[in-house]
Amino acid sequence: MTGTAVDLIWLAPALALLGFVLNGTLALARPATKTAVSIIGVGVLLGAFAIGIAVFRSFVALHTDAPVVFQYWSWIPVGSLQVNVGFQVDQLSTVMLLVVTGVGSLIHIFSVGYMQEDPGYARYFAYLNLFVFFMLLLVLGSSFPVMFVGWEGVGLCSYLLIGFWFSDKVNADAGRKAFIMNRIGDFGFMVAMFMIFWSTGSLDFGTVFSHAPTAFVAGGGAITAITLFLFLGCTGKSAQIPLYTWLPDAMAGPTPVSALIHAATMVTAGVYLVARCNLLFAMAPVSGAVVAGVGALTALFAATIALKQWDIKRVLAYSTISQLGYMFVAVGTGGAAISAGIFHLATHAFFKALLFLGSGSVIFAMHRAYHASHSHEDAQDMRNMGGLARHMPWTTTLMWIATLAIAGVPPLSGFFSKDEILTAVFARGTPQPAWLVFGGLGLVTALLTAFYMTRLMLYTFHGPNRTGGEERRHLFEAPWIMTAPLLVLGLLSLAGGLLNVPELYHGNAWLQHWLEPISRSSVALLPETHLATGTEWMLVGIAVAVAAIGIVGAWRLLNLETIVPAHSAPAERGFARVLRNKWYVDEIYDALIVRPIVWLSREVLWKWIDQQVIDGALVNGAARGTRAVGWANRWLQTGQVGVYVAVFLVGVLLLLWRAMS
Amino acid sequence: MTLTFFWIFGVIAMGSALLCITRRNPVVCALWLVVTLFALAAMYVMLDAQFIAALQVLVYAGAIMVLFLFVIMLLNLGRPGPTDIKGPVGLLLAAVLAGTLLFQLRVLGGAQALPPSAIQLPPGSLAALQARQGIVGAVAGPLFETYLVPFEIASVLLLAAIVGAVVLAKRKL
Amino acid sequence: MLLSPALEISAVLFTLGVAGVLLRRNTIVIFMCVELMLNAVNLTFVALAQPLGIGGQVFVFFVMAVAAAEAAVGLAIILAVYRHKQSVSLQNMNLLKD
Amino acid sequence: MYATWVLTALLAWPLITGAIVMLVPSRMAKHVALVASLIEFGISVPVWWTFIPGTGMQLVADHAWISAWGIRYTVGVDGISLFLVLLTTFLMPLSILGSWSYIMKRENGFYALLLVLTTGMIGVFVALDLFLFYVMWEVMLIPMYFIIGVWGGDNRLYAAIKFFIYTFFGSLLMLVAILVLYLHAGRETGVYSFGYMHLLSHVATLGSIAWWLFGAFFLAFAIKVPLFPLHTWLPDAHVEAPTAGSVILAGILLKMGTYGFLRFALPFFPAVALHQTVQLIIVVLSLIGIIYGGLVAMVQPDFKKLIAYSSVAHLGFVMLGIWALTLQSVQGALLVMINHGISTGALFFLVGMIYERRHSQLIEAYGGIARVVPLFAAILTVVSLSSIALPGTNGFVGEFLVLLGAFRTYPVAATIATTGVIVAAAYLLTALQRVIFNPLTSHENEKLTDLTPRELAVLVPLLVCILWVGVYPKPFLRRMEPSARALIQQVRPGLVQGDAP
Repeated sequence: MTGTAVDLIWLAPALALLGFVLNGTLALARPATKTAVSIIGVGVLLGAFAIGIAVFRSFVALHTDAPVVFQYWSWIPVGSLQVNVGFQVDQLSTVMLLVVTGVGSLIHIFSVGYMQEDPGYARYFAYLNLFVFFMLLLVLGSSFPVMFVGWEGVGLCSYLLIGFWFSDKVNADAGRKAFIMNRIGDFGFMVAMFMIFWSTGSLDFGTVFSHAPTAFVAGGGAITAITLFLFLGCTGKSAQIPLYTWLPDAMAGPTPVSALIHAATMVTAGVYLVARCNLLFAMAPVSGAVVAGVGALTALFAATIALKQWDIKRVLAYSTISQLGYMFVAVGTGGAAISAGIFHLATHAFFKALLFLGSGSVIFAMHRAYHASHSHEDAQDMRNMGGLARHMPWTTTLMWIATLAIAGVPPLSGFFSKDEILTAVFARGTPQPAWLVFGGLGLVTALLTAFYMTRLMLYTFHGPNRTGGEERRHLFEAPWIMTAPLLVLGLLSLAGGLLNVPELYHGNAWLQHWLEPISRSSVALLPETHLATGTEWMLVGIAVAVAAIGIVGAWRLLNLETIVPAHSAPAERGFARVLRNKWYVDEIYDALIVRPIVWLSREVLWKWIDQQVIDGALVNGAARGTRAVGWANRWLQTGQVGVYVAVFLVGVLLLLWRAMS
Repeated sequence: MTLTFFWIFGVIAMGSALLCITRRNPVVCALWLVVTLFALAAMYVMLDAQFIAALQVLVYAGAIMVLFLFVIMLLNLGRPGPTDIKGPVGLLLAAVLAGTLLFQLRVLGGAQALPPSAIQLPPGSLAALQARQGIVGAVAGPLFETYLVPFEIASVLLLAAIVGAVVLAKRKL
Repeated sequence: MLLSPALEISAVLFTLGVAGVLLRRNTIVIFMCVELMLNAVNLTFVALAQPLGIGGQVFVFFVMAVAAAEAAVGLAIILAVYRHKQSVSLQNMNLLKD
Repeated sequence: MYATWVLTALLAWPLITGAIVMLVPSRMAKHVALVASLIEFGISVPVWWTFIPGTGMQLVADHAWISAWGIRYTVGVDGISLFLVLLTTFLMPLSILGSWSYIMKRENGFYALLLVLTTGMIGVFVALDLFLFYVMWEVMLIPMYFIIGVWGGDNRLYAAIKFFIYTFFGSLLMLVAILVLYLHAGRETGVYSFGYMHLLSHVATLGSIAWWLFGAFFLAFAIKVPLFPLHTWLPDAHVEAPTAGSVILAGILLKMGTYGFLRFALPFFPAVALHQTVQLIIVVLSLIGIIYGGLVAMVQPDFKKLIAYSSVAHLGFVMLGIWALTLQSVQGALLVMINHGISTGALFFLVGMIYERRHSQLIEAYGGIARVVPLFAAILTVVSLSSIALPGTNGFVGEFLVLLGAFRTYPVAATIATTGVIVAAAYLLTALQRVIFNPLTSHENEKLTDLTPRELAVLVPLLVCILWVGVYPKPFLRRMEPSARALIQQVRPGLVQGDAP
């Protein structure tokens, strides 16, 4: 208890939960309600955001480095395991709190317009509120188990929202795939929790981190195993190699969901986790390298796939995976780079949410147009779009801002955050050359990012229009309730860099200083790194050049006149086809893992072991054996009473015989 | 003197019993059995059981055997059936088993099977009892005192048997 | 003393009854053989009543009651069976088989 | 006062009312049975407060029964059996209410058997005299046999006989073992008694015969659990049993196996149970149960069979938790037992309810029905999530404790068992998707009606429990802890792993 607004922290998730309960009840009882649902759904989020701001301000005013921990009730008390339901307010969680409730509010508002016509309106908002509840639990939880509640809870909401239009098998499949992939990650999280508990005797963040230096040998097997298992959890939740394949499929959900869950908040939970446990990762250099390496590889790999996707949301999905990879490179680097990762997390939340919502506007418009002409073309395929800038000027402008931001064009937000990461990574390259490779991969990714994002913008908004003439007359800008959040996000994408203007530009690097208490203990464990100012400027130059090459290259190389609508487009050939088919990773997983397991389960375990060996040979075999013995003894039962009498008499005689002797 | 008569009746009983089990015709069998029962009644008299002897004649030789004959005649089984007696194998089996049984009974029922003389009543005490209480009274005494409950149960049993016999034998109730 | 001869005779009569049961197929005759066995036992009871007290005779009384009941029910069963099968031969009574 | 008669009342009341149910007109049977079971539940509720968390048996009643053989009527509860008794009384009214329109023939008999079954089940959990325990063990077997065999599905006789013979096979061996224990303790002391404490205090001198006795107990309980490879009666029994039968079978009967291990097999034969080889065998079998049960569940076409195999997996967790013998794992195992009763019970109710409407329990008969029956779909989703141990629901707390505790004793096994959560998600979510999501293809499903108030009355108490145990399990854990600690100390004297310093 601090006696300030910080104490109100519990209200934020409680409001979201209240929204879920009310909207959920409405969804079951009066599915047609819309106004009340909108008011509740958006209202609780705005309320949570307001609380977030109040908490943040009060926390700043406290001027404390130590986290403020609230314990509400004893959840799982068994022996030495004492898990409380508690929240932790510190520098990291407040930033996450603001990002989640702020971006969440905007996306809720956008959804009011986007989902207006949907029959599952109330259900949608119920899920969305529930998601925010779990997300807040995730970022505010003061112990691993509480965080895990949020961790799995957001996965659940993701599952429900991806399969929101469940009448389509593809959507339902995608939801299930997301959940199961996430569960693979959760397996890692759980095992890591067990190891942490038995090593440090607690699962509270505070206790674990204060005991960690004594409980573990830095660089030892235990801490490495723990961090690797934790990172397995992250690869599931944050869609990294090898568990990333669910995220592109997750685009089956409504677009605002993709913006909120699959771009801005949930998928960054892994980054948050690594940042939260930065001390542990700092104690396990191998794990740090693995995190950074996997992040760098994922960033590049996903970017290559994004090059050849036609579905506007899939491009953004792979872009998200790629950017998440960036963040992992940062948090894997550890130390001060944590703040770079969180910085990129925040700016990415702004511009990627903007991109998704913008694409949502586009899809919304395309849908209405196709609806008006009773066409069944794919409203998300960029080959069917083109020249939309004339019809949707606001959306076009705002999405260009986001595109330039993600490409890293100065002075937009993405430039600062990306540059910060690259600087930190290259700085680590001096003591550990592996990081030079990661940085290089990051630069290549930056080039590809600029390229495919420009490609997306060009195909969607520029060039000749490829919708039919009938549809063209129905293409309009989305209503203000959808464009207004876009505007706010556009502003944030433009100016988000102000959060953390590095000292290089004589900024005050506010976020970096703000997050210092979080990473303080791990900085000491990491090698000293320093980059000369000249080198830093050179890096900035290279990054800007790379972005420029990407954008200009796309402008020059892509021929907008030769694109044909999706239904008549020829199949790709050669390497393009491999990229188009996502390196066939889904197919490989299916052939190597899914199918063998299903086959093993059905044919071997069930039909053979269970039904034939155990049930057939052993159980029913015993029954058959008994019956055979009975059959063999049947001749004794002649049914002739005379024989029975004789046998009976023999028995009597035998008894008498015994009596005689 | 008594012993001689006892043996005479014993031989009659055994002989007619043998005839009873070997005659083909059921009516003949039944009549030979009646002879056995009469001979037994005579032996009961010599064993100081005059009342039982009377019952034997009345109940067994009279009632029960008449019942048998009735049934035989009712079912018209007065002629010997072709398969009524088993063949040589059956005969052999019966002879062997019965012979063994007889041997065992004789061994078991020999002198050592008799109650020790210490608990035996002095000879003639039964007759003395009958003289004191009367022939019927000597049996009735314990029957209605010591064995009252079994006696009642026996009556219930007979009642049940009557009902059961009626139910079974009647074509339609 | 008549005890020993009575027991001898009783044993023979009982054995004859058993032999009869084994030898015959006619259920009525088998029944009669059972009665013969009962009587053989009765003889033992009566004979042993002399040295051991009047209780033996009382027992014979009960045996007779049971025999009467048995005869009534047994013969009724035979009647019922005959009505069903038109035979009283044991050979035909093999429903116990499967 | 209440403490002395409550357990006896819990045992006698269902028997008495069972007899009454046989006598009333058949349209009244279910009403009478429901009221009887509610009263039974009412009798049992104060136990929650009367029970004082602590070691030793409470609410004990002890009377001579067959004194010639030292058989006594001794009943009592501790933190281990308390919740199983309450679970039984809690599930019975729900089962009766859930059979309301499912059972259409010979209603008197059905409800009377359910009540007799209650006596048997509670008897197993409270008996502190091994003879009484054995009698109750058989008492609960017979009604279940008839419930499956008379009111079951098409292949009910096969399933009922399989269930009966499987269980009976084990329980007879157990009887022999009980008699050996009885004679052994009798020879040692001259006092012949079946009393639990009496027998327990003389097991140390058993010598090598303990191996045989443990084997007999193990077989009896392992069949009931069921432990792989003794599990094949379960899918058949579940598929054929009527809803109430499945609920009770999964909810309570399976717990008797694990309860038996906790109450008898472990404390009686600690040396055998903790022998390296035995540990290895049981842990491996539990793991096989977890993974194998899950994988086989994944490919089941029949929803009830799927749940049955998922039970094999859940009970695998319980066995692992018991054998790990840490404070967390044992309490987790106890909690999983309760959770499984609640969640799987609810799942069977739901399947039963949809079966009543559509007369099929094949998964492929459904699809997309969330649009037609949203309430049903919502509840099925919540229950499924609880079954796959989503945090915030009851399932998580139990499995988390088991795995966390087991990690101390068997790190590798616990890690492998943790993959069970992945498999669980795979099979249950796949089934969920194929039932309530996907396109609505069948015309018959378009006319399905949503849950009635009566059906909600069955499900809502279960949902409340799911969330209660998920969010605030402390009242449960607090009552279990002393007994769990005592058990562990008895089996493995010394420091209890995972205890607070």
